[in-house]
Amino acid sequence: MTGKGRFFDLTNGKASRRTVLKGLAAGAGLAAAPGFVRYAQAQSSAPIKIGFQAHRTGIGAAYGRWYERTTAAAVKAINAAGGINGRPIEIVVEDDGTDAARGAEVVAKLANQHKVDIVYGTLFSNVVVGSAPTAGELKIPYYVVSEGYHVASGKLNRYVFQPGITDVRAQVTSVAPWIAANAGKKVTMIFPDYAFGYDHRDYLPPALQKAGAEVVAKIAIPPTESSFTKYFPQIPSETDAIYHVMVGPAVLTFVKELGDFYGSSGPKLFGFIDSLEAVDINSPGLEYLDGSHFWEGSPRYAQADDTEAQKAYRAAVGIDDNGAAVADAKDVSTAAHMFGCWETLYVIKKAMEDAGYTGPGDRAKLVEATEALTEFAEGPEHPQGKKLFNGKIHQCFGHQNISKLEGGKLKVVHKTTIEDGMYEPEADYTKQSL
Amino acid sequence: MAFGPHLLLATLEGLVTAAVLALTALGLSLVFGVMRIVNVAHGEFFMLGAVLAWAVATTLGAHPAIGFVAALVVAPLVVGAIALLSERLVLRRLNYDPEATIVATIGLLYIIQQLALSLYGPEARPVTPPFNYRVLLPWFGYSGYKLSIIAASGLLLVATWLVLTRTKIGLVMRATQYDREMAQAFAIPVERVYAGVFALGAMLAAFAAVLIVPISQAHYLMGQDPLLLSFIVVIIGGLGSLRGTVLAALIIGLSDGIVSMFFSPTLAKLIATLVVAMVLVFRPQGLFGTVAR
Amino acid sequence: MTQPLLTTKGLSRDFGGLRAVDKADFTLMPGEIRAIIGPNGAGKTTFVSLICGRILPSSGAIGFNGAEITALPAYRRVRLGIAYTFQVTSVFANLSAYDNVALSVQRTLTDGRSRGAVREGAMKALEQVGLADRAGTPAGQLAYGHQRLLEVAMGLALQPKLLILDEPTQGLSDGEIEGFVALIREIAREATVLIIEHNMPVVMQLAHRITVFDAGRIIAEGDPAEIRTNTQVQEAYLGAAHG
Amino acid sequence: MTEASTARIYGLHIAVVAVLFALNFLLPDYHHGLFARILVLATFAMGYNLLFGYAGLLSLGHAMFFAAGLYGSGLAITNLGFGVVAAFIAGLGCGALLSLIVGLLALRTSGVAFMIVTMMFAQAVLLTIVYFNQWTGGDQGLVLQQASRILTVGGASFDLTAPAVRYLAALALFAIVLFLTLAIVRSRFGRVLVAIRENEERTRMLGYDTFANKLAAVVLSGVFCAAAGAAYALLFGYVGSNFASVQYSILPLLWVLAGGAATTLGPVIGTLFIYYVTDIASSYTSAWLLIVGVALILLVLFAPKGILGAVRKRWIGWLP
Repeated sequence: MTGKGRFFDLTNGKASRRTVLKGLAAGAGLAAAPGFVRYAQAQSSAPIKIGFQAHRTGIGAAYGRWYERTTAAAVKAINAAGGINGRPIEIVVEDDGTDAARGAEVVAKLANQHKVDIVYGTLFSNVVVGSAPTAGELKIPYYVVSEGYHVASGKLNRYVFQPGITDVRAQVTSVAPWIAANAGKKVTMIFPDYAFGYDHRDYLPPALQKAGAEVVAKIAIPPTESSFTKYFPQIPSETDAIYHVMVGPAVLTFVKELGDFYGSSGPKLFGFIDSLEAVDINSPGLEYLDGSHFWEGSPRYAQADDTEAQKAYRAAVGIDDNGAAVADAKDVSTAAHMFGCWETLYVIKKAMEDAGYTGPGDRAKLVEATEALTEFAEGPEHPQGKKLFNGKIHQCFGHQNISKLEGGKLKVVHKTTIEDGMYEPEADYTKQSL
Repeated sequence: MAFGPHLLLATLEGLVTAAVLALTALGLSLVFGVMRIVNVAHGEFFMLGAVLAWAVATTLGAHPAIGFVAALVVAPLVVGAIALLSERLVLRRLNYDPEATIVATIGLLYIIQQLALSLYGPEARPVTPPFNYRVLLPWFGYSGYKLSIIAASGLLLVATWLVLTRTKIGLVMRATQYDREMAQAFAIPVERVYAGVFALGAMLAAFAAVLIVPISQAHYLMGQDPLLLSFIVVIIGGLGSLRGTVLAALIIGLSDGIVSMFFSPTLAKLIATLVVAMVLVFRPQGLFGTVAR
Repeated sequence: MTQPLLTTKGLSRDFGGLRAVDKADFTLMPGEIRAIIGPNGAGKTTFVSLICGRILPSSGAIGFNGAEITALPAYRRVRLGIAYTFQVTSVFANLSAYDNVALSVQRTLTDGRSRGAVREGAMKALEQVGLADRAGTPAGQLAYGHQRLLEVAMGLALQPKLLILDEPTQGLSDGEIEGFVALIREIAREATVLIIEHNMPVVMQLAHRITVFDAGRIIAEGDPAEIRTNTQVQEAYLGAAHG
Repeated sequence: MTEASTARIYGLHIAVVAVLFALNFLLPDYHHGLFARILVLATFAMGYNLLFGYAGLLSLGHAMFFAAGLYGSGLAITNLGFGVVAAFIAGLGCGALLSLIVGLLALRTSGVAFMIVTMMFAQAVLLTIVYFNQWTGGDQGLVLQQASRILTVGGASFDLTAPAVRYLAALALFAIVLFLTLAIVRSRFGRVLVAIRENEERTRMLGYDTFANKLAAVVLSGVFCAAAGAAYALLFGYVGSNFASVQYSILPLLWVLAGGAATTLGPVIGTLFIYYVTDIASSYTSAWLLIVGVALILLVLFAPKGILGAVRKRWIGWLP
C-alpha cells in the first residue's frame, strides 16, 4: 500500500493545521466579525485553492478513493507544468460521507472556512443535488464529476458545471443504436430504484425506439436489496437482451444469481460498468458475464490502439494494463469515470486562464469563461477523447466505448460518435443572474 | 413464467431469506433476551465475520472449501474475542444501562466500521463458495449452495436449541434471562454469564456471516440491514423464544418472497414491510406470547 | 335502605387454565371499612384488581354507585371514585413527594378537566398523612414507611368514594402500624375503605365486616366476631398453612 | 415550584436564546451557516426529546416525521406552487397527520416493540418516497429554487437564502419550540408524561388515560419534528430521501442522549457537541468515524446521563 494518497494526506494535514491556527487566532482576538475574516488572497504566487468534496466514507468510498488518486495525479501534472496562471493548485479535501446533507455543509465549509476558490469533484448525484443550492447561494463555482443528468436538466443553478464527463442521458442515447443492432430488439431493463437508475429508465426507451427496438419490461430494484432471484421471473420470456445497471455492493450477487437462474440459455447481456467499477472483473461469481458487453466511459484495460495521451494518463494515475493499481493488482480502479476528474481540472485551468482569474472576486468571470468554452481537443489534457461543451446547460459530450468481456479482459468493440449522444438542450443557465 | 414455478421460486427464495434471517437473529435474540440490551453494533460483528472470512480465504489461497472451513472456525473466534473485549471495557462499566448501552454500541459501530474501511477498504469482495452446484429444474436453475444454507441454518438452530434446553450452560442462561436478581441469589455469576452471552451472540453473527458471504459479499457497510431485520425477527418471535424466532423469520422471508410475485419490487418491499409492522401492532406480545419489554 | 356502593355478581377470572376468582358475589355498603382476608394465592389481589379495572373479568358483572362498570377502563373507574393503592410500593421514585400527590389532584385536557387548586389539594393530602414537611423530597429517598404513607396520600388526594388498600401495613414497624390504623379510621369518615390485610390484629381493630377468600371463592363473610369463630375459615388458614 | 426557580429557569432560557441571537453577529461565515443548520436539527432533537426523554417512548422512526415536514413543504412548493408560509403549514399538517396515524397504531405496543414498529413505519415512508420518485426525485431529491424561498409578510419580503435571514429564521423556530417544550414539561401534561415514563400502570391508576396522553405526546413530538423538516426544506433548499433513512432516526436519539435526555437544553447541546466533534475530527483525519466512536464511548462512560444530565446531577439541580 505504499505511496497511495500520500500526496493528499500531506496536503490535507497542512491545510488543517493552518485552519486551526487561523481559528485560534480569530477566537483569541474576537474581532471575528464576519467582515474582518474576509481577506483576499491577493499575492500572485499564492496557491489556487480547490476544495475537493470527496466520498471518503459511506457508500461511495470505493469511487472516492480513486477520484482522490486521479485528482492528485492531475494536480501534480498541472503544478509541474507551472500551475494555473503561474500559481500552483492546492487541494483541500473534505469528506462528505456520501451524504447529501453533509455534502451541503462541506461546500459551505470549503467556501467559508477553507476559503477555497472553487469546489470540485463530487460523484454521487444525491450529494450533487443536495449541495448545489449551497454552492448557488454562496456563489461559488461547483464543478462536479457525477455523470448524472442533473446539471444538464436545468434543475440546479448557474454555478454548477459538469465539464469533464458525459451525462447518463447522452451515454444511454449514444449506445442505444448499437444495442438495437447487436444485442436484440426486445430489451428488459434491470436498474436500481434510485436516481442513477431513473436516468436510464427515462432515456433508454425513447432512444431504443428510435433505433427500432423496444423495452419490454422495466424492473426497478429497491435500494438495499441483497438478493434478486425472486425478481427474475418478471423478465419476459421474449426478451432478447437484458440491460443491467445494478450499482452497489450487491452486483456480484446479482450476476451470480442471474447465472444460476439462466445457465447458458439466457438472453444477451448489456451492462453499464458502473456496477463493476473497483471490482475485479475476474472475481468468482462473475463468470456468467463472459462474452457480454459493457458501456465504458474510458476503458479499464489498456487497448491496442491507445493514444500516447491515454498511456501517459494511465502512467500518471498509476494504473497498470489491467486497470488496477500498479502497486497492488487487487486494487481495481474506477477507470470508466475517474478520468473525468483529470479532465475537469484541466477545464478549470483553461477557464481560469481565460477569465484571468485572480481570486474569489473573479468567480462570476470564471462562470462566464467556463460557459464560453465549446470544445476540448483530445490530448494529454483530455486523454479520454474529444469533447464538445454546451455552455447553456453546463454539460460536456464525448465519445462512449462499448467493450466486450472476453478472456478475462474488456476489449473495446465500438466507439460512439459525440453526435450519437447529443439531445435537444432543455435549459439555459446563462439566463440566470450571477 | 407460469404461476406454479414462479411460486416455487418465490418460496425457495423466501426460505433462503428466512434461513439467513433466523441465523443472524439468533445471536441477537440471545443478547437481547438474556441481557435486555439493544446492541446496535450487532450488525458490525456480522460484517466483521464476513470481512474476516474474506481475509482468511484469501490468505490461505487454498481450495475454496478449505478456506471456507478455516473461515468458519477463525472468524467467529476473532469476533467473539473482540466482543468480549468491548463487553469488559465498556458495557460492564455501564452496568448494562439500556440507554447508555445504545450510545456506547453506536460508538462501537462507528469504530468497527472505520477500522474495516481503513484496513479492508471500501470495495465489496466475494468469497468463493465451498462448492458450486447448479440445481437444474425444468423451469429455472437454482444455486445448490443457497439450498445448503437452509440446511446449515436448520442444523445451527437445532444445536442452539439443544444447548439452551439440555445443558447446564443453557439453564444458567435461561435463569439469568428470567430474573437477574434471582439468578444472583442462586449464586449464578451473572457478570460472567453476560460476558459469555455477549461473546456468543457476536460469534453466532460472525458464523452466520461466513455462511452467507459466498452468496452476498463482504462490504464494510453490510451490517445495517441484517441488524434491523434481526430486531424485527426477535421482537415478532417473542423474546428468548427460539421457536418464535424461526417462525418470525419464516413469515418475513416468505412474505418478502411471495409478495414480490405480485407487485413491482419497491412496492412489494413496501407492502411486505407494512404487513410485518401490522403483525407486530396487532400481536404486540409476539407470536409466542412472551411480552417484549 | 341505602344503595350499596359496590356490587359484584358472578365475577370470575381465569389465567390460562387457572381460575383465580370464581363466581364472586360481593356487596359493599357506603361508609364501611371492609377487610378481605385469606391465605396466599386465594385470589384477593385479583379480586380487587377486577374491581379497579387493572384486569378485566372473564365473566360476571361489577356495579359501582348504581352504574355498570364491568367494561370500563381503569382510568375511568378512578375518575368515578375508585382509588387503588398498590401492594408493592409504587410511588414515582424520581419525583418529589409533592409531585406524586399533585398527580392525583390535577387532571389535564386529555383527562376530562383542567381546573382546581392543585397545590391546596396536594398539601392537604400530605398533611393528612403527616408528610407535609417532606413535600420537596424525592419519593425514592423517603423511608419505607413514609413511602407507604405517600402511597395512601396519593389515593386520598383522588378524593375517592372507595379506597382500596392492598396490604398497606406490610413491612411497617409496630409504631407505624398504630399511626396507620388511626389514619384509616379518619379516612373512613369520608370514604368507604376496602382493605386486604394479613395482619389480624389490624383487621380486627379496623374492619366493620370481613370477607374471607379461599381458592378464588368467597367462603365466609361477617363481622370480626363471627369470622373469628368460623370453622371453615380456620380450616382454610390451617389447611393453607400445612399445604 | 417556587416563584424564584421559575424566574431562574425562564431567565436561563432567555439568556440562551439571547446568546444565540448575539452569535448571529459574531460567528464567522462557516460557523454561522453551520449554526443555522444545527438550530434546525436541534429543533428536530427537541421534538424527539419530548417523546423519548419526557414520555419515555423510544422511537427509532422519527426520521419519518422530519421527512413528512420536509416533503410536505417541499412538494407543496414544487408541485402546488405554495408560498413559504403555506408550505410550512402544509409540512406541519403532514407531520400531524402522519404522527396521529403512527401513534394510533404503534402505541398499541410498548418498549422494544414500539421501537421496532416505529422503525418499520419509517422504512415504509422511505420506500413510499422512493416508489413515488416521479414526484419526489427518489434518493436524489429535489432542489427548491431560490426564487421560491422568499418569505413575504405584509409588505416586507425576506430572502431565506440570505445567511442572516436564514440564521434568524432558524433561531426563531428553535426559540419557539424551546419555550413550547419548556411550557409543556412544566405543565400538568408534562408532569403526566413524566409519570407515564416512570410508571405507566401507576399513572393509569391515578385516573389518567395514558393512551391519550401518549398519543398527544407522539403528535406534538411529530409536529415539532415536522416543523424542523419543513424549515430545513425552506431554509436549505434541498429535499431528499436520505432524511427519511434510519440514520436520521438514530441521529436525534444520539443528540438527545449526548446532551441529556429529559432536559430542555440537552438536545441543542448534544447536537452542537456531535456536530462539532464530527466536523473537527473530519478535518484532521479521514478516519473521523473512529474519533466520533471513541468520543461517544467516553461520553457515556463518564457522563452516562448526557452532558446536561451530568451538570444537573453535580451542580445545577434545578435545570428543567
